[in-house]
Parts: sequence; C-alpha cells; structure tokens
Amino acid sequence: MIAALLLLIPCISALALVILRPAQARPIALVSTLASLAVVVFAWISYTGGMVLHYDLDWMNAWGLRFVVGYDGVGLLMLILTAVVFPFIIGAGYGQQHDRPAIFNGLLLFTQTFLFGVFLAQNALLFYIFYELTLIPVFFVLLYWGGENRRNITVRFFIYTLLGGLSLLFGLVYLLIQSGGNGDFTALQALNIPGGTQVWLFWILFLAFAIKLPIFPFHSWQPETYYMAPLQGTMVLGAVMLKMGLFGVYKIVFPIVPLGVEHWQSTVILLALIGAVYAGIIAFRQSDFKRLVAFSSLSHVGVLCAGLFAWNTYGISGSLYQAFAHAILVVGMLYLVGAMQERVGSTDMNAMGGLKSSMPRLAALFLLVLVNAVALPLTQSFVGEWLMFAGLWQVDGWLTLLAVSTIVLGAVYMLYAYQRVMLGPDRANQQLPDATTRDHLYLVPLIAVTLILGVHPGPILELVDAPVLQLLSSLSVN
Amino acid sequence: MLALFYLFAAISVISALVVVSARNPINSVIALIVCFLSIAGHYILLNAQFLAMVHVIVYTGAIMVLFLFVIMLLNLNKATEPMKSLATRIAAVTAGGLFFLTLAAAIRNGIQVQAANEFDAGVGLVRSVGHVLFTEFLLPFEVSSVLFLSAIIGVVMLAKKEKHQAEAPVEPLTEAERARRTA
Amino acid sequence: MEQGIITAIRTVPLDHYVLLSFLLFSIGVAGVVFRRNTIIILMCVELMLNSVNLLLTAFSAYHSDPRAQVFVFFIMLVAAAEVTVGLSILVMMKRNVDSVDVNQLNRLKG
Amino acid sequence: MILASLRRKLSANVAGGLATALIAGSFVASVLLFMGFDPTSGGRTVKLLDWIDVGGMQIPLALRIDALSLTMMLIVTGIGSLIHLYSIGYMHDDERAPTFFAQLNLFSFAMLMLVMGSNFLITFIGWEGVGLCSYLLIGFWYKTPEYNYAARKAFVMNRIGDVGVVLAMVLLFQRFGTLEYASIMDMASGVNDPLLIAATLFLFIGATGKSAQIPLFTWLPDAMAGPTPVSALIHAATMVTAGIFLTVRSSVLFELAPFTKDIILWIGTATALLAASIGLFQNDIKKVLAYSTVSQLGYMFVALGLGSYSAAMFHVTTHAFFKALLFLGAGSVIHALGGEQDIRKMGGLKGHIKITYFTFLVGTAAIAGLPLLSGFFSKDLILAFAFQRSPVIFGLLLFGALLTTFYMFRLLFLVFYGTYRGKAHPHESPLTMTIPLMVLAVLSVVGGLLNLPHLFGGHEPMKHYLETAAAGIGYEHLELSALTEIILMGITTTLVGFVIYVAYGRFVKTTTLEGEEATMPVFKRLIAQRWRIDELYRALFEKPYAWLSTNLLAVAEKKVMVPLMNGVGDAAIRVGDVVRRVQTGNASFHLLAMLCGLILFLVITLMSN
Repeated sequence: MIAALLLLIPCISALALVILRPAQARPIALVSTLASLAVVVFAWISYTGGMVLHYDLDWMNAWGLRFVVGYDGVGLLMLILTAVVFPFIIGAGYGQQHDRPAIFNGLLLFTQTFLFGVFLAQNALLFYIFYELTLIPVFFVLLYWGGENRRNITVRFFIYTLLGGLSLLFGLVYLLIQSGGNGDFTALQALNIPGGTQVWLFWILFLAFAIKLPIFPFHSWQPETYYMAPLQGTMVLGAVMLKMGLFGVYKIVFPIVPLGVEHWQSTVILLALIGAVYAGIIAFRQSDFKRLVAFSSLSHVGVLCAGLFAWNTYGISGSLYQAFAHAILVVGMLYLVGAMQERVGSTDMNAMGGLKSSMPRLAALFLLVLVNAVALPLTQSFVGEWLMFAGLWQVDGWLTLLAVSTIVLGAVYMLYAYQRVMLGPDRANQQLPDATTRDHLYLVPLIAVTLILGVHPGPILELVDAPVLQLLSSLSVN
Repeated sequence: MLALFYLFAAISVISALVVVSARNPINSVIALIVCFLSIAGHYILLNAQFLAMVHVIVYTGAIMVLFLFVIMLLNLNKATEPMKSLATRIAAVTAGGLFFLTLAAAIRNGIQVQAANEFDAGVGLVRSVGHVLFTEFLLPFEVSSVLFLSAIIGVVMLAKKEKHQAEAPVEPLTEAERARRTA
Repeated sequence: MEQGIITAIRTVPLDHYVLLSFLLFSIGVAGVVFRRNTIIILMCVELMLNSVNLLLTAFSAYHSDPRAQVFVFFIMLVAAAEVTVGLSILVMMKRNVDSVDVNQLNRLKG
Repeated sequence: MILASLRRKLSANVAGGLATALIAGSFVASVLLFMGFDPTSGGRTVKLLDWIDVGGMQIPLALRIDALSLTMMLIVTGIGSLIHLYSIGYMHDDERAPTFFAQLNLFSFAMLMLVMGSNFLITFIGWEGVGLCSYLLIGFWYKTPEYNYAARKAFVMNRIGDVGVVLAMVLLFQRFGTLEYASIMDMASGVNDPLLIAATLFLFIGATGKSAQIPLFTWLPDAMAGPTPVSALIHAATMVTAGIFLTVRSSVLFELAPFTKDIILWIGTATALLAASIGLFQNDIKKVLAYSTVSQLGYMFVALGLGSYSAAMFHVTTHAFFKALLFLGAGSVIHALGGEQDIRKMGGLKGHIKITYFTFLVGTAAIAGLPLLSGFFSKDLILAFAFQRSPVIFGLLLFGALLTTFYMFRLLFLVFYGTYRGKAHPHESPLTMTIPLMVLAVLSVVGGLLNLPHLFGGHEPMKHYLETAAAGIGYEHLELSALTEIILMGITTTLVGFVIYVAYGRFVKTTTLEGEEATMPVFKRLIAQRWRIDELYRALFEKPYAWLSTNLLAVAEKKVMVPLMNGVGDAAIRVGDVVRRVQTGNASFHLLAMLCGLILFLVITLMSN
C-alpha cells in the first residue's frame, strides 16, 4: 500500500499537471509532495525493522525483470530524504519565474516518482529502469528551463550519465546471466562471483554511480550543469539524484562484488578525497554563488563517497547520515542563491557585498545554513562527518588526514563566500528587502531539521544501523 | 506431373528474369503477368484451387492492371531509365546469386518433412479454406478490412494534390544537381 | 481420384518447390538492388512476395493443412494494400521530383 | 542547576541587562555547585541524552562536574558576568547591542559546554562553538573588510587546530573504544603506546590553534578587531585557555607521552619570547595586550610541558583576572577617548580617568609579577618548575618575563603619564564599566591566595583541589629547597624592579615615542613589523592557495577535466559522423547492404550448425 501510494501520488499528480495544465500548478504539486511526505512519515512510524516487501509480482521473468518493491532501513532513509526535500524543491519555485509552470512542476513530480521507484526497487532491472527514467524529466527540465548554453551542457550531461548507465546495464546483464535470469537483489547477492571477475566487474557497476555522484575524475559535468540548470533542477540533481549513486553503491556494488570493493577500496577513497580537496580549493576563488555551491557540493560528495567506501559501520552509517544532511544543506544553500538572485538580479558575488545592513535577518538565516555547511557540532553534518572520519581512520590514517583537511577548506571558502555576499561596507544604492515570510517558512524548517537531527540523530541512525551491520556481517560470512 | 512442374518453373524463372532485366517497364509488367500466371499454374498443381483463382484475380487482374495504369498515367512506357554503374550491377547480381546459393546451401541435405496430417483431397478447395477462414481466422479477416480502409484513406491523402505543394514544389532541383545525382 | 491427386502432389519433391521459390526470391532481390526505376522495384517486391506465397502453399499442400493457405490469402490482401499505397507514393514522387529514379529519394541521408 | 546554566542560550537576544542577569545567574549556579561539590568524590557525570549511537560507538550528550570543570566554570561565568556588566556601558550606543549580547551569551554557552563536557566530543562541540562565536564577535563590525578578514583568519586557524583535535579523537576512539574522559584516563594509565604520542601531538595541534601558539598564533592579535569586551572575555580570559584546559583534562595521556611534552615545552617557550618581543614596539593599545596574552599563554604551555598542570591552571586563573582587567581598562581608555587606540596619541590620562588608571596600574603590576600580587605567585611557580628542569629554560623565561614587564610598563607610562597628546576630550566611564574594573583589580591582587605556596604559609589549595579531577597533577614534584626558591624570587623581583626603573626613565621622563617604521634600524624594524610573520604566512599559504585555486580552475578543470568530459561527448559525435557517411540515403545501397548483412547472417548460422 505504501509503495503503491508513493509511486502513484506523484505520478498521478504529474500526469494531471501535464495533461490538464491547471493554472494553480504549484500549489497542487506542493500538496502532492506533502501527501507523499505524510505517507513516508507513516511508513517511518510503522517501520519496525528488517526488510518490508510490499509487492512481489511477476512481470517479465524471462528477462529477470520482476516487480519487487519494498525497503529496508536504508531504503526508508532515502525515501524520507526524497519526501522531505521535495516539498522544498517545489516550494523554491515561488521565487522563480517560469513559463509553463504546470509542465515544469509535472516533470519534477515525475522525477519524484522515479526516485521513489529507485529507492523502492528490490529487483536489479527494476532499479535500473527507474534509475534511467529519472534522467528523462530532468533532461527536459534542463533543456527547456536551463540557463545559458543549455543545449550543449544538457546533451553532454545526458551522454555522460547515459554512458555510465550503459555500463551499469552491461554489468547487470552479466550478473543476470550468472544468476540464471533472476534479477532480484536477493538472488544477485547470493551469487559467488570469482574474485578475478569481481575486480573488473566492480568498475563496470561502479562507473554509473561514480558519474552520478560524481567523484573525481568523473565530475566535470557537474559544476556547469548545476550552474546552468534552473534552481529547482539543481536542487533535484544535488539533493536527491546524487543520492541514487550512494544508494546504488550500497545496494548493488557492496553486496554483489565485495571482493572487488576490497580490491579497489583505497583507490576509490583516494580519488574521492582528491576530488573533495580539489573542489574545495577551487571553490575558494569562485566568484559565482551558484558555482560555489556546485563546487562545495562536489567537495562534500567526495567525503561522502570516501566515508561510504570506508566499508565499516561508522563509515557507511556516517555517509548515509551525511547524505541526508547534505540534501538539506544543498536545498538550503540553493534557496539562498535563489533569494539573492531575486534581490540582486544575478548570482555573481561581485555584485553583492554589504547586504547584511539591508537584510540582517536573511544574513542570520544564511549563517545558520552555513554553520551546517562547515559541519559545526550540533548540526547534522557534524554527526555524519565525525562518523565518517572515525570509519576512515580504520582504513588509513593519511586518508583521514586528507578527509579532515576538507573541513578547513570548507571553512575557508564558505566564510569567504559569506563575507563577499553579506559583509563589507554598504552599497549606497541597495535598499533591498529583507527576508520575507516565505523565506522564513522555507529556511526555518530546514534549519530546524538540521539542528534537531544534529542534537538527536538517534532516529535516523537507528534506521541505518541494523541494515549496515547486517550487510557487513553477511559479507564477512561469505 | 514433374514435366508440368518444370514447364511452369521454367516459365516463371525466365519471365522473372525478364521482369528484372527489361528496359521498358511495359515489358516488365507483361513478363510479371506471365510469371504470376505460371505461379497460378503451380498452385493448381498443388491442388490449391482457391488460391489459384484469387491469385489470378488479385494479382493479374487488379494489381498488375494498376501497375499498367500508373505506367501509362505517368508516361513511363519508354526505356528512359538510366542504368546504374557497372559495379553496382555486378554487385547486385553477385549478391543475388550469393543469396540464392546460401539459401540453397541451407537445404543441401534435402528437406526431411513428415506430412503433419493425413492427406485430405479437400484441402485447398474453396470449402476447406473458407471454413478455416471464417472460423479460426474470422477476426483477422475482419480486421483486414480496417487495413484496407486505412490504405484507401492513405492513398487518397497521398494522391490528393496539396495546394501549397502545387504552388511551391519541395526544393525543385536545379539542372546541375540533377545531373550530379544521376551520375 | 484422391489417390491421383496425392501422387500428383507428391511426385514433385518438396525440394523443388523450395528451390524454385528461393530462385524467384533471389531474382526479386537482385532486381530490387539492380534497378533504379521505382516501379520495377515495386514489381520485384511483388515477385518476392509471390515466391514466399508459393513456398507456403507448397508446404500447406504437403501437410494437408489449409491454414497456411489462409495465410497466403492474407498476404495477398496485404500485398494489394501495399501496392496501392506504393503506387500512390510513386505518383507523388513523380509529381514532386519529376522522376521515378529511386536514387532521387536520398533525403534520408544522415 | 546545570540546566540553569544552559538556559541562557534560549533567551539570548534580549538586551544587555537580561543577558547579564542570566550569566550572573549561572555564576550563582556555578558557585552553588561549587559549594555543594565534594572534591574527594572525584566528580560526577550527568547524562542528558544519547547523542551518537551507532554500532559500537556510543557517545552520550553528558556533562561532567568535577574540580577542573568547576574551576573553569567559575572563571567563565564569574568573569563573564563582569564583562557582561561592563558591556552594558561599553556598547550602549551601538544599535546592534542585542545581537552582541546574544552572541556573547552563545559564547558563554559554548564555553561551558567545552569545560563541562564529559567526553571529547562534547568538549569539541564547545570547542567549535567558541570558534564560531569568536568569528561572529571579531567580525561584529562587519562593514570593515579588514575586520572580516581578521574574523575569517581566526576561524580558519582555529579550524586547522580542529583538524588536530578531530584526528586525536578518532585515534583515541580507535584505541580505547570510547571518548569518555574518565574511561580513557582509567584505561590509559600505564599504557605505553606510540599511538599516544600521536594522539597527544594532535591534541596539542588543536591547542595551538585555540590558544594561539606558534605556528597558529597570528590570528589572536588580529582578533582585536572585535569590541573590547570580546577581546577581554574571549581572547584573554576564557576561550584561549581552552587549549590549556584540554591538555589538563587529558593530562594522563600527556604524562605518557614525554616526547609531546618536550615539544610543548619548547613551543611554549618560543611563543612566550617571540610574542613578548613583538609586544615591545606595538603602538596599538589592544595589540600590545594581545601579544602579551600570546606570551602568557606560552608560559602556560611551558608549565604544561614541564608537567606542572596545577601551575598552568593557576596561571590560567590569575591571568584571567589581570588580563581581563587590563583589557577592560584598555576598553575604558578607548571609550574615554572616543575610540582612539594608538598609544602615541594618549598620555597623561592619569588625572582624567582615575579609576581606570588605578585599576590598570594594579593589572600591570600583577602581570609584571610584582611581589604578592597574583601574577607573582603563578609566574614564579612556573619559573621554579622551569629551573628544576633546566636553568636555560629558566633564563629564557625570565628574559621573557622582563620583556613583559618592560612593554607593560611602557604601555602604562605612555598612556597615563606625561602630557596628553590627543585631541578628544577624555571622560571617565560609567559605573557599569568601572565596577567590573574594581572587582577584577581586587581579584588580581588577592588571586595569588588561591594557590598560596608553602613558602608563604599556604598549602597550595588549588593544586589539591584540582588533583581530584586531573590525575596528571599527581605526578608533579617541585623539589626545590626553600632557599633556592627565595633566591629565584629575589633575582626575579630585583630584575623586574630594574626594568621598571628603565622603563620609567625612558617613557616618563623623556616620553620616547616610536617613529615611523622606515626610520628604524633593521632589527628593530623587523620586530616592530612582528617578525614579518603575517607577511610570511601570506606569501607562504594564502597567496599560493589563491593561486592554486585560480589555476586549478583555469588549468586543471577547464583544460583537462572539462575537455575530458567534452571528449566523451565529442567522441560520440565523431563516431556518429563516421557512421553517418554510411547513410548515403541511396535506397539501393541500403538494400544492398541489408542483403549483404542477411547473407552474412545466414552464412554464420549455417556454419555454426
């Protein structure tokens, strides 16, 4: 029931929006996402642990495609993440001017449907189908509502991610052949693939997720795409879609090719951290606010990925927890980008500065979001980062040092950005409006989530704890 | 019986070759009609009387006449067709020959088939074919009428002169362009 | 009478029919590739269809199964429809580019 | 009672009176706690809620009350209340005063978390929290880019230190499976593990960041950009002593890592001397005090390096008294002169602002270590420990102390003696500002009693009190004979007196002012320009970093990564181009190709049969 609702609510409302094109598209979309949120919250309350299977239907068994949907703790976390973030993504549209808002919001809702699908799927091919389907609405969002040079960038983004998807498909087909045509995750996880095969199969499977995340050196589509995309598109990409990469690694790469993971673990961590440091350094000199957010997201994701590949309880739970924090953070930062753009008219930080005088409240809100970005204790990010560092240490001390250094880099570029946007002498001609009710309605809940989960991360960590332990113990048995 | 088969076979192959090689489309059409008639002969040899009749009516009677009409209508009854380059022609003939050889090679060991059913002299007569057609294949038969309907509509749409097309033909070719293409 | 028909049909080995229809089919194929006149290409397609019909009928007779013949009947139906559409396209082509040379139809160039 | 001290965070953004009342309330709470606390029990832990609980990691949000945290709580809340009171007067005409008080209270909250945390991670909450507040308060006047820069610099340098703390925590967690102080200290005793050296070194890196030691000290003088009460509270009395607190907290670990202690000792000595030398020629009243703070922090670290944790804590306490006093006094001077900070434009203020003058005099005397004032006892204790270790260190420290005396009296004389060289009309500060000054002056005088050594009839009460909380103190042994001690004190006092006399001759009788830097001799100019360390750092780190940032984007990203990605796209397009040529659009050609494909397919099928 829950799974069906999750897939149907956004899908039906999306269809309604696209076909009927009502004038009040955004409120409808908002209500739809809130309904999904309610369903997810219900699922969360009634969740008692273990794997909850909702449907187990035959579909195209000959190809290994079956309609198996359900979730475990981690899946539920991802569902919560998606459900929590989407109302904000839709809500961000209130500051933006779009033509054809019905179709735009419809596409966003389609994305949500497919994302739910990805996080619910318990069959590899079903997962793959949803995984690729998410690209389609996003493609149109980028292509029709994107900024400068959108055709080129969108097409490149599309080709690049499709290439990754292709590689994933190839790997899945190989696995299907091995498993005799049974594509359920349970069946694939039971496969005992020889070590030599796992070594190359790892990259085949991981490439898609590496591009989606993205980790260094597969990242170069990201900054430009984030910059060019409409604000809400960037939110979808940065807050939720890249989490599919993490989820994919957790769901497919870890259980199926554990030996491959073991073999490449340090390489991946190193790459991810190089990317994190690299992006952190670049972010410092970015003069565009939105690009800065893109690079900072890149930097955070590097650490996320490294934490995941620490391949132990702390690392994985920390990474998954941080995934949540990062989603909230990205949405908050991007909303601020939007709010600045509304007021100043561009995202160029050279055009800002000294805004704190005219908008002290917004400056304070910005600061609170920023506190999460630099992972100060008692915010959500700190919990995640601490766990990841603890996990990484068990792998290698030097890598940990590299990872920890990103918190310095983060402080450098974030504070510099804050200074350039908010602080400094007044600009004579700027009488810009301070934070409106809408801004408060938007940012205060985000900040509240950040702080509450920073002080009391238990509920989320509980979700993650058991499945991660189970995963790790099942692997050590093999 | 065998002699009759060979006769019809020879006629059909020769006329088919004429169809392909004749310079004048009219000759091709005539040869094709001959070919079809010989194939009708084969049908009779095979006791498929119903098919033989339908074949003659549909193909020879309707389709080929349609071809003739079009040829006359468009004034194509002259051997004006430029031939393709020699290489292409050789390639075409070789490819066709190779294709035949490969197909023939597929049955080089002969075809081992056991007759699936007891022989029934009635098979191929109007009665048996009609019975199957109107019981087992009734739905496809009816659906085929839809096919025809759409074909009719399609043809009318295609053949109808559109105004703007009549005024401005799509990219009229220059003389040089046409020469280049035909070369 | 029945026996006569049986011998009449079975005297000619099935291979012969198969070979014959292969031959006709190949000639049709060669023609399609060989000629540039669209109307002749259409005729060659008809030839190929007929070779297939012949094959089906032969097998039908050997198996004493009328269903294959129904199938041939349907093929004829479709062929008739196809020819009408094909010829009308031909008329269009003649009207638009004033030629029935198939090489004129190269707009599909990538 | 603990919640009472936490409460301030909630109602922070009201005006100064309320803020002061709140922090005073928490001071009362702390005092009550102190009264009700039995040092022999060793301390107790109050668990508020589970914080992080994953796998084998259980980190509760818990507070620990013991002698050490109580001492720090008293300092933080006590001096905090005074400074809040002071701020009411100091900030009364600033329109953003409520924000100021909110941030100041937030700071107190974070600082209390720091000292009260029952495990490293809770301490770290406060550790980062005070860093944030420090950032906010240094950049309080956000319209001046230099102030923002200073704030950012402070935060980033602290962050570098934090890296060390995080690594140390990770390491300790890995080794002991917990971060609770009590458990770690229990488990650690007797462990001999190179890991501990690493962990303590990392902790010390954190301490250098927060407590402004070499190499991370340059942020503290710049931090004077903040309002003066902030400088007094954060950058003199409390936050900067966090590093010392942390070291004392984990004294057991440091005792097990002698190598780290040596490093601490030398870095402390070097910092003390370097900062003291810089202090000699500074012209900004607050900068002089800032370098003095750095120097005094160096002394505290020397004490830690020598293993005399109680001496360090003692100095923390007395330093909190007299440095807060000095800063507030300086603030009062600045207030009196309407914002003037250059001592070359002061002078002769003795007559105009009497209370300030008198209290400032007390503070100066205390920091210089004039006998029987608080600074005298604490500094001499450190010197005695140093002498026990090696006379060389003693000599260096003594030299540093003399430098301190010299520049402090230079400051005093230039500001309050001679003739007035400025333009503004000096006026005494309101009562809210002078009361804290007087209270602190009294404390500076009598603070020494807290840990009165045996020599003067005391029995070091503070040491015994702290011993219950920081086991490392138990290792301390000062085994100098009474005679040696008296001789040492005598030498020190005599020299200090001599230096004061020199300073008096130079600054009161003739009023020597520093000219432009360009006219100074080379060596002196180098010192006046703070050994050009800021410039060095800028050339060594900031510029290359900016260069790296620009060039990574311009070269690595734009020239390598993006083309790489585009390469993938272009490759697809190019392949398409090649394949496209096959699509001639010639129908017969397509048919021929199809035929060939068909033949090929059939041949392969036949072959494989």
